[in-house]
Amino acid sequence: MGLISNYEEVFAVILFGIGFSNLLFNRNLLKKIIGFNIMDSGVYLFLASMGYIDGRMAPIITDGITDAEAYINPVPSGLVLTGIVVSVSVTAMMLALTIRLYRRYNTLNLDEIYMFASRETKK
Amino acid sequence: MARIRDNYERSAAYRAEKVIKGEAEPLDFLPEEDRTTEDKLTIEKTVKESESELSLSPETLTETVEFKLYSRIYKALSVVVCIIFITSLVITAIHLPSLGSDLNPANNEVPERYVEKGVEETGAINTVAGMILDYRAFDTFGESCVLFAAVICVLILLKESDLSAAEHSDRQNEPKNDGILKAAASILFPVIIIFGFYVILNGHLSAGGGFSGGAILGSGMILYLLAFGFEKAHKLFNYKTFAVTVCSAQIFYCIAKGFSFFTGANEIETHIPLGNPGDILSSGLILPLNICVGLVVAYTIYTFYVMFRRGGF
Amino acid sequence: MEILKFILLCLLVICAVSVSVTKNLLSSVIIFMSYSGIMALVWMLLLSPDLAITEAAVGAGISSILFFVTLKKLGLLSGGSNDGKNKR
Amino acid sequence: MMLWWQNLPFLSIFLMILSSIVSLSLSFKAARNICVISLGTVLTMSVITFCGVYVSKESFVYKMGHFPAPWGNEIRSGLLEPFLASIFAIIMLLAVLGGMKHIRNDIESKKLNLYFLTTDLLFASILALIYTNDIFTGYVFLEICTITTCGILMIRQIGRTTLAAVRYMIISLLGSGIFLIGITLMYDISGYLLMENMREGIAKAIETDGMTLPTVMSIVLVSLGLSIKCGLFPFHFWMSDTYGYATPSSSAILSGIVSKGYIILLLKIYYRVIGIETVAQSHIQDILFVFGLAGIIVGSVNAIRENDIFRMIAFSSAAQIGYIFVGFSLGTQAGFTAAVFQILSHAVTKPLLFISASMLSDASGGSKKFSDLMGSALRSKIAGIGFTAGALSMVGIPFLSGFVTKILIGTASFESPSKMMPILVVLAISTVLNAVYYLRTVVRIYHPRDLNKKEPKYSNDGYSSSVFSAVIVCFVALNLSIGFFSDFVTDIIRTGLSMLA
Repeated sequence: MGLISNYEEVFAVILFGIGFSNLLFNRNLLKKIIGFNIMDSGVYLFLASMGYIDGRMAPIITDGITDAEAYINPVPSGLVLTGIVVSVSVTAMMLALTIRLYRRYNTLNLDEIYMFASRETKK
Repeated sequence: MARIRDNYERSAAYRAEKVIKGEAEPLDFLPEEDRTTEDKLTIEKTVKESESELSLSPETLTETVEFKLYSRIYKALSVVVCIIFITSLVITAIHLPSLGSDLNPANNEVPERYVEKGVEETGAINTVAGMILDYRAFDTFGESCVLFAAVICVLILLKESDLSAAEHSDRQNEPKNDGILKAAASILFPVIIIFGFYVILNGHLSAGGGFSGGAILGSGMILYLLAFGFEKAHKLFNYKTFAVTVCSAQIFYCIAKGFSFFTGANEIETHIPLGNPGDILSSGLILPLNICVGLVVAYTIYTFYVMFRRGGF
Repeated sequence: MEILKFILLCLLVICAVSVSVTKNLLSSVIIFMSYSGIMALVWMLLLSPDLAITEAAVGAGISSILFFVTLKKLGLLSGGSNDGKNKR
Repeated sequence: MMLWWQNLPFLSIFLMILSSIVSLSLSFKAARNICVISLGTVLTMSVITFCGVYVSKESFVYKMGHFPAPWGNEIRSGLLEPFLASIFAIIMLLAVLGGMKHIRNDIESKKLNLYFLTTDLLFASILALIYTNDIFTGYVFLEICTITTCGILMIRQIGRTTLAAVRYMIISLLGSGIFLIGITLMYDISGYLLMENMREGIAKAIETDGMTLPTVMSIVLVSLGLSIKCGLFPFHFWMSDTYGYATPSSSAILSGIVSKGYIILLLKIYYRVIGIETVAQSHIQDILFVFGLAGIIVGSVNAIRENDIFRMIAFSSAAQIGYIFVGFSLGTQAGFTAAVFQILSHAVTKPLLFISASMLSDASGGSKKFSDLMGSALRSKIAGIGFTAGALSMVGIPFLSGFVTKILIGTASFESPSKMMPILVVLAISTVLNAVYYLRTVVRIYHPRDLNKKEPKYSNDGYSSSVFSAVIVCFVALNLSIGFFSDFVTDIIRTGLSMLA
């Protein structure tokens, strides 16, 4: 029952899970970053679908209708807007880190980077 | 774990440099006892173990049976964890209040007031803009600080003190006098900039606002840079204008919001005119704040690009 | 509308899965770009035009530019493998 | 009507943000002075707020904007918040001053002002985390905290700091992702973002449906996310690299303040959003209990194995975080009091250890290995004293803060019989382990390398010993005063916690 009526949220948590596993398990740094983005957008989808109400309008007040029954919930949209900015900032920062890391170790595979790094300290 | 790692590295350390430099074949130096340690490790299957083991699964082992076994176990493990995690979240999602109905707990008096009184209290027709820049402005201020922090971190990471080396490496990236690109950019650049400003200035009237408009402006600036090269772009956008713009916009944002929070908490009337809802010049502080956010975002994004590309303006 | 939304959500999942299994980094970035594009459509269907315009400008635009310039900087734009090694 | 001092928490947050923005276009010295001055101002403001709340005995809310409770943002202050803020401000100030020499050496001269910029912003976010009354604001400032932490980590661009920063970021992003979906679930259940209203909403949901899966899941996710971020046991492996390679001030700030900021947010969520009774029903505490105990043991064992002084202190941090979570997991007032006391005690001790260890390693030619540190305390007396005081506090010698924590956790455990035995056993084991590695280090740094040979000479140039000695003395005094006036401090914590609910 809930699976059908809540299918958007189900999709959202699936996306979250895929992104999460990418971030946790993928060895490639760039794909980790993409995974992080997917994870976050999963949460945003979850939030936004929570604010959606059937048969209403987008929350931009036109024609002077100020009835709360006429518009969808604007709160999740605002939160998601904030969230998107956060995730793009983090993405940019992670990419900058990636560039530096690649300059030093010439690979994106974290396993190899750890190996090189641990030998570096021994030297 | 640490001791095993130490042993391992001690035995292989003297060849490490060769491998890094590509002088030695990685597979040559797989000491016998390390296989056993690696073998031992693969048996321990918990998530924690595999995480801390990362430092142990080097390129030198990628061809061995043990490594393949290990990576297969790792993959299987990741799939299992992923499935468990997703399943539990899906079950949770099924149990949530059903979507799309107006009986959700989230549809309470909060959005009601945002919609019903938003226009008269904030002057913004776009309820979302009114909400993020007036009702819940502290969050949005935090958001612009996140952006600021991110651009500072990128500067810390990638800003080169000596640009000549960076310029040399950048030569490969530079498009070489591409006529089509230039012609297209000279048409597109003004259009993009105008559209960006339109989105910013109409943030309180329609969809859009400081952030999306700023992103559009930023991409316009990047296009300008790509088409006309660094020298021309530097006349318009350089580190000095970046610092001045971002600093002053952020300071204005900080002071304006600080003023409105202070007066709000102390119940002082601000006498900021809200104007006639629907006009461009309306809705009090929202319009100037949108412009500030837009400028900050545009410059931030341009800076990201420039820093990524050659580490300096 | 419901059917369209359902199809788009399925596409999102497909994109997300294929990002993680694609070997080529450039293609995974491009898939991620299309993921953001689809996301913008979904926001539109969820009646959040603010999010749609932001996602289109940021996710499909800025994020992708940043990913591409990173790939270019690393010299992986022409077919980097999953390990981030140049194919020589 | 607002009283004048009730504006101070808000002003302190904004002052820090403003000074960080201004620092962008300033020189190193100006940025440093602004940082120090604004930290001092925040300290004064927090102390005044603390006195105000202490006299009036009432918590207050401060609306951020013209709109009241569920519509606008709010910050809120009881007794605990300004107390923590003032202690953190002192620690921040001392950590920045004490590591100044290293900051200058470790960081490119053109980026020095950016260091202070990030520190200011970091402290602003910590203040916001302490005072916030809105859970989404908490999330946003959590992200600022993560990003700026990463900034002060990787600003030292030698060695493995970049790799350490990447590891730290990945773990933090996992944590914030989980935290975000947790608060999303909470928002879905309750329909509010403000802590008080959220609490009512969740209580209502529990009343009608009982502890349904979403409620439990949201509690689990929020706890999991925040404990990942602050480095509870299975997720502690980033700590050694992160603390070991950063510049000493950053290590001190990170271990002393940043991880505490996350824990305080978790504490606020437990107290103000979920309610400790509900938390107890959800059995998340049993999980935290197990991981906390495991963290204490594993952290100590790892610390014993290290031969690098910074990494040893880092692993001991993992153990200390374990204590905090053990305190949380008891679920009683006494348990939480012990946990908050441990937050304070760890926050004053760890930076002391990091700063004095950095000076010890300076006195040994920059090496961090124990073999080179032999006799370093004889070469740098004040650092030796500082390190010894910190180490003794960690081991749990009476009259130092660490001792009081152990007593408090021990007594708190009597209230929950099922957890008493494991806690007492682990406390005993960990005291022994702590004694092994800390006292061993103390003995080493006081033991001359070779009595027959002449001591190698190390230059101590640029060593601003007066400032540094003052910093060490302040830290030791802070530690001693928390230990001596432990009754007063626990009273404040107890009252503060009851005001929090």
